[in-house]
Amino acid sequence: MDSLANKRLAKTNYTEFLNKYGMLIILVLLFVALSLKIDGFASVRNVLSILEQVSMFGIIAIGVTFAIVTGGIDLSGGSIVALASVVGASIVTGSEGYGMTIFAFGAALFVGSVCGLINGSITAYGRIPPFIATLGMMTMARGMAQLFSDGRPVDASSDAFTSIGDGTVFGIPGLVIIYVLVAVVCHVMMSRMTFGRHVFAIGGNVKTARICGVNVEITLVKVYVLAGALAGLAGAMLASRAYAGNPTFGNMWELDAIAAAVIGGTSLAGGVGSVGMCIVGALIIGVMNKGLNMMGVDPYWQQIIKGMIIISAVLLDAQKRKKA
Amino acid sequence: MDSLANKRLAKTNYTEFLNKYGMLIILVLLFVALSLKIDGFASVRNVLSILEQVSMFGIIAIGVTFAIVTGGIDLSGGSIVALASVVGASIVTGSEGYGMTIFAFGAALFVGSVCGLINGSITAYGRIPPFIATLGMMTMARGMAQLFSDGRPVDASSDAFTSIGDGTVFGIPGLVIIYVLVAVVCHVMMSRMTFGRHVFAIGGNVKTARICGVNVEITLVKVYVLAGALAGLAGAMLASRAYAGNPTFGNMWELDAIAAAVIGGTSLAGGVGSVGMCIVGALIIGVMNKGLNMMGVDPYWQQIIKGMIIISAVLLDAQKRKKA
Amino acid sequence: MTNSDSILEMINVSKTFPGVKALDQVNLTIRKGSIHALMGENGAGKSTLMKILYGLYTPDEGGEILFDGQPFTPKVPIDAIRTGLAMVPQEISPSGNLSVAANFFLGRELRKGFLMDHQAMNKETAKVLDELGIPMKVETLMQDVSVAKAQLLAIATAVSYDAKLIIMDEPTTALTESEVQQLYKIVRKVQERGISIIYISHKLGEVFELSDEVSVIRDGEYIGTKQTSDITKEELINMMVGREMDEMFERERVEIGETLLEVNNLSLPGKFEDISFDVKKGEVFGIAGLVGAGRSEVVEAIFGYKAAQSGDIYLHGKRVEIYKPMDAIKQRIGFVTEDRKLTGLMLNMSVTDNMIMPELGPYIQSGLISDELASHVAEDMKKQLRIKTPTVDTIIDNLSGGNQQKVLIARWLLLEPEVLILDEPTKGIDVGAKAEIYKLIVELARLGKAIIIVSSEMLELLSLSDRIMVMAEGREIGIVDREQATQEVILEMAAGGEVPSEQTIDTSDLRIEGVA
Amino acid sequence: GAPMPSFADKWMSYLFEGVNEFDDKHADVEIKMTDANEDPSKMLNDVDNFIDAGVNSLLVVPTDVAIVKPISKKANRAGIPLVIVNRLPSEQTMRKVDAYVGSESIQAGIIQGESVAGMLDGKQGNVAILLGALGHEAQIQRTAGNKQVFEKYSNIKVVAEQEGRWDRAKALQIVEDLLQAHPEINVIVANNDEMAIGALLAARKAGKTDADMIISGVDATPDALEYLGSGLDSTVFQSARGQGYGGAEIAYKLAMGQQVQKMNWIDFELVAEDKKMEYLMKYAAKQ
Ligand SMILES: Nc1ncnc2c1ncn2[C@@H]1O[C@H](COP(=O)(O)OP(=O)(O)OP(=O)(O)O)[C@@H](O)[C@H]1O
Ligand SMILES: Nc1ncnc2c1ncn2[C@@H]1O[C@H](COP(=O)(O)OP(=O)(O)OP(=O)(O)O)[C@@H](O)[C@H]1O
Ligand SMILES: [Mg+2]
Ligand SMILES: [Mg+2]
Repeated sequence: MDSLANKRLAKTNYTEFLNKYGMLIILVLLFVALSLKIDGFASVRNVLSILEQVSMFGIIAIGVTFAIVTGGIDLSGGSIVALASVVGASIVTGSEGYGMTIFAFGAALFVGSVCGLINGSITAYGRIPPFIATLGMMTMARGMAQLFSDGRPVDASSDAFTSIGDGTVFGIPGLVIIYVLVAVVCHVMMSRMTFGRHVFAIGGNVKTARICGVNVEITLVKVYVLAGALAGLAGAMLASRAYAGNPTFGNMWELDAIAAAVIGGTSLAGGVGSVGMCIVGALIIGVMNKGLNMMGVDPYWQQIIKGMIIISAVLLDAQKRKKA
Repeated sequence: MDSLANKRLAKTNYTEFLNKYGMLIILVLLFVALSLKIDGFASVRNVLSILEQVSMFGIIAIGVTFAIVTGGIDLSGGSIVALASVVGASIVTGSEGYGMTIFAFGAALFVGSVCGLINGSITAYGRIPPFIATLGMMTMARGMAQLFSDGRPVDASSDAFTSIGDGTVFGIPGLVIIYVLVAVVCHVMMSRMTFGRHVFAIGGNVKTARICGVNVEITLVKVYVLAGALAGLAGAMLASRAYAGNPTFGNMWELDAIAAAVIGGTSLAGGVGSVGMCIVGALIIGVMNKGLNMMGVDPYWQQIIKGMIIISAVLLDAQKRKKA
Repeated sequence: MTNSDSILEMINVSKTFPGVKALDQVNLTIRKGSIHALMGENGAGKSTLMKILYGLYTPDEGGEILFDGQPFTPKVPIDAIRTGLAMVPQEISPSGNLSVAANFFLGRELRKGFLMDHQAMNKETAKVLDELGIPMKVETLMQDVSVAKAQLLAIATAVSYDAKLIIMDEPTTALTESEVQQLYKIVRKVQERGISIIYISHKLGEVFELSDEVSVIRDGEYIGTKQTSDITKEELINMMVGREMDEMFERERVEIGETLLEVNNLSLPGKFEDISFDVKKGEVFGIAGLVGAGRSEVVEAIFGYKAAQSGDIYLHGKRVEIYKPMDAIKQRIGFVTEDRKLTGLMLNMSVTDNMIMPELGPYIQSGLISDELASHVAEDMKKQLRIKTPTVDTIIDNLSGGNQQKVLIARWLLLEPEVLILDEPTKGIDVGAKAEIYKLIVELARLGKAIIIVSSEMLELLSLSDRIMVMAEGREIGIVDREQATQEVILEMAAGGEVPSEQTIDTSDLRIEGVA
Repeated sequence: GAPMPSFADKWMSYLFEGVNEFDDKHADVEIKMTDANEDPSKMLNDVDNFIDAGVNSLLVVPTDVAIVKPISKKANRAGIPLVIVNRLPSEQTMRKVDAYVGSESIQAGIIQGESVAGMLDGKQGNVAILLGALGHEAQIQRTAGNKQVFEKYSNIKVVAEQEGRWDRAKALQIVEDLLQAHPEINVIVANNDEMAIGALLAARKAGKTDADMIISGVDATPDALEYLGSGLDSTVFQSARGQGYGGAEIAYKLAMGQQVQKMNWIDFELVAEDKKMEYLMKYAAKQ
């Protein structure tokens, strides 16, 4: 009887472990497999480079995770990146010094937040599905980016500004540092702050949340503002990395971001998700991209393989849980 | 008492009417407004032209509506269009006669169905969210289209084949006739056949559906096969209209299709939707595109205005219902 | 006219939904420190009235609400909470991925600086639960908590608000007898603190046990308020239904024929083991047991919803293979599940669509479903079961809980089943409707159908069943015949407790409740 | 390593062929290409990846000219020679680039504009311009070239500009709408051939004959050549193969440490109906 209970406990722990870390295992396996195949894949330099490449859409994915946990979605991230990048670049171009750089990042965040505010207000107060609200914003923000930049790339040549995308601190690229900072802050927000709690409650059951006195509307607005601000930040980061803002930036990033969140285990039905797993999801995509490129896989095949890996990862994860 | 009852009845009818036909009213208003602004907008020729332009993504939207009603989604439509268009074009190129044309359409439908079968099986049996399954397919089908065509347009010059996109029957363009046929068949399937009822049941409550004896898995597979086949058909139609297949075709159409479905009143939560309203949704998008183009609105502004119209339409609809 | 004696006064409150006048000029006064029962048939408007108080619905113009002598117009639940109102809603659905403590503190989380104070919240939750005698680990995820515990938690949560008035909307539908007793204790404890309680229930026993006053609404209209001590059960039923009715249902007996369904050694390890019984034509077969005894699992297995691992099922003496619900439906087995929301309703579909789903064949004319025919049939059912709905095309979500249940029963009646399984068929159903459902069951029996009823209501089982199988912890304890299974015999078996109370049958600690 | 902007672009596919041809002809060369999907950020990732993979030289067709700057920085830092193909970066940036192969996009627009002006021969021209995906360098430069020419002629008026996203189907739809709204349009200038073909299909649909309309594209793709004379009036040839092959050759030389010329111009050529066969043969010869 006792041993039975123990076995059961062990099984529960095992299941829980797979549930929680299944995707992490898949990430590790993927990384190991690629390291065996490709020389120098398992180097610090390469890992940092993956992190750097992931950082921008990874940050968007964190914002999207919040939206998905409430049971919503945010499709406007990629377009906000474009808008924020041209706004940020136009502020900084030709200037020197960190003042303008900070101003440019601030402006990018601001622009993103405003887009998010619109998304959130329409969703929360207008009661229209976030899919549509953010789809509309996706089109609008892209249009505004083009309008603002007259459809052309905007030069962002300012040493201070580009040093953020180029520079390193103790060997760690600036963008990676920003990513880590954002992740930590958002993780705390999601798991340790009232706001995060309410985000989960809304996704779990919005009626119950309301009855418990959660201000559903304001929380939703905050979520979309956060998602927008993070996309804006990603836009500024990209501009600093690419030495320019461009209205074509961020094309389809929203889908990559959503994929990262869902691969990480965020449920599109809402109520389930975490920043940590969203990072794992983003890394799976990043490692895969890097590996396929370094192996020199034919780009047509790359897309096919990418699609298959995404599906297999989620499938494997689902299967594992079912069995356990 | 009696008059009160009458009043109540009247109010119910009014609300129900708005509920059902709110979007239709918005479509009519939009059309009237544009007709006043643009000479020749309210002509048979123009209406047919709108219908023709709408027909292809409108057909995809019908398939997507089925998927959304089950509580799922289909993001792969646009890529399947690309794949089917190059496959269809490659079959027909250089050939004459209707035999090859029919074969090409059949092949396009078949390719689409196979993609849909994969989507459906993964979703139904693998239990992974359709968002991810079809996102993966979106990437894969596009890759396959490029692989198949070596990234180039495939000429589809066959008079028989292109006559379908070019020709008219009693003045009605061939594509419009296909659209109408598909709509009628799908409408009957959805509203008058067991399959359709099961689709609604799954979206309404999948557990209940199962208890009521619905074979959930097979129904889901059928839904995605249907959606894939319709996207394949749209691909063949586009190839016949454009005299070529192209792996770049159908870019972002999936989003337009989903927007059409949702604007038409299909609920992303599942269980609610209709083919008729999906057509209304598609027409709102079509009328808007046509109007903006004919007015020669600056392309940057077009995107902004499009986003705003989509949001306003859904917002207006939501508001009207709330008030009533 | 403010009455310093009353905590809440509702004057001429009305609420109109599209097509329904849910409340019509209702007046209700709740005295300070009293337990006030609110009764009425399904769809009478009880929940609607409470939702207005909680800011979930806006009442029509013209009415007035006074809380503690002050005008009270809550727009959102927070307003109500701040004013001193707390509610246990009728259908609780907590956030499954949050812990017990998180649900407990939802909307009023404790903080330390910017961060939530998990420790303090856990401690505080544990303290409150402990005080109220609810054994629960505060860090368990809500999805792993049973419905009964969740219900108790909701009550504990409401109590822990610093409220002057607590509304409990059918708090006992998911509870067993022992937990009901616990609830009584909690309610009385709360009353001692001078807090008023509005207690909504369909169970007369509870009302007489607990309340000081009882108000009745019928069809959205206020009927009256009485001191509970001044009124008899019969009078109360009369007020509710508007006609004379017996509390106990006396069923007529029908002829019992040959064996129709036979279950042999049905097992699903971990859930139930070696269940064997048979049901004859015209027989009503009851299954009794505690919540969690595995009764639902057994009937789910018979229906093929969760297939059994071993064992055989025979119909008309022939072995049948049932792996999925479709197999059962083909054998004309019907199944009213116990959880309306989870496995019963398709919430955003019409009443008609909800009814006809299991078998669409009869509505197909020349290959297509005829909506007219379906509506027609649904209309008949609506009349037959007295389902209160504006039309059969109404979205089922807008029906009151009891009426939703009737639609679900109608669903399986339409299948014209040989065997009908009903799992808690009268959960949340009013006295009048219950009697109607009982009549229907007997009518089906007369037609030679076999009926299986799983129920936690002892009176229901006793008055309906020809035989009762008792289960505990997934095992079959025994089958009791009708002759022995009168209330008295079972009470005797259970060593002479009173109704309502807990009895013990056999050596197991099986308890059967008997609340009317 | 050769990061490429888009594999979905037809013209580019001929450029790739040029690159591959060089690859095939030289046993000691291995060229890997990647697809940035017109996403500059993706292109930067690809560059990083190639540098990490230790390539000997970089052959880049940038998604836009602004992106060359960070690419050059990365290449310089890693000490890898960098060859830019097709899209000309600013002078300042060019200082950090080892070689350029290609042509000035604006030239294509100018040649195209002049050919239209020539065909109009003083008649009134009402022009619709079909733009490629907004923000792409070819879209910007070609359109600028067109406008430069049209401004000089008083008989030419630009009536409409719309975004055809390089796409035949999209262009088809737009031109349908434009011809409905502005029946006076008699000239359509497209940023690429695919859109020009879409335009001519739409014109046919609208019942316009070849004589009514002047339609001009850029690229001289085989498809376009087929239509030349039967609707399409002119296109501009930019030797994709030449650029690809030339670029690869220079990158190879650089990797070998040889000296190369910094600016390598490959000129545009106007293709009208008279040269149709000549160009078709060019493609046929290489099959
Ligand atoms: N959101 C709504 N829209 C339309 N009608 C509604 C809505 N909510 C409730 N109703 C109607 O209002 C009436 C009163 O419903 P209510 O839920 O208050 O009944 P109840 O007395 O609580 O019944 P029960 O005992 O079954 O819970 C019913 O006829 C119901 O159909
Ligand atoms: N989803 C689940 N996950 C884990 N355990 C479950 C689940 N559902 C039921 N159980 C457990 O299975 C056992 C049998 O439950 P079941 O619902 O069949 O009991 P029951 O006798 O029908 O009680 P009730 O009157 O509540 O329906 C119980 O121990 C219960 O806790
Ligand atoms: Mg109620
Ligand atoms: Mg049960």
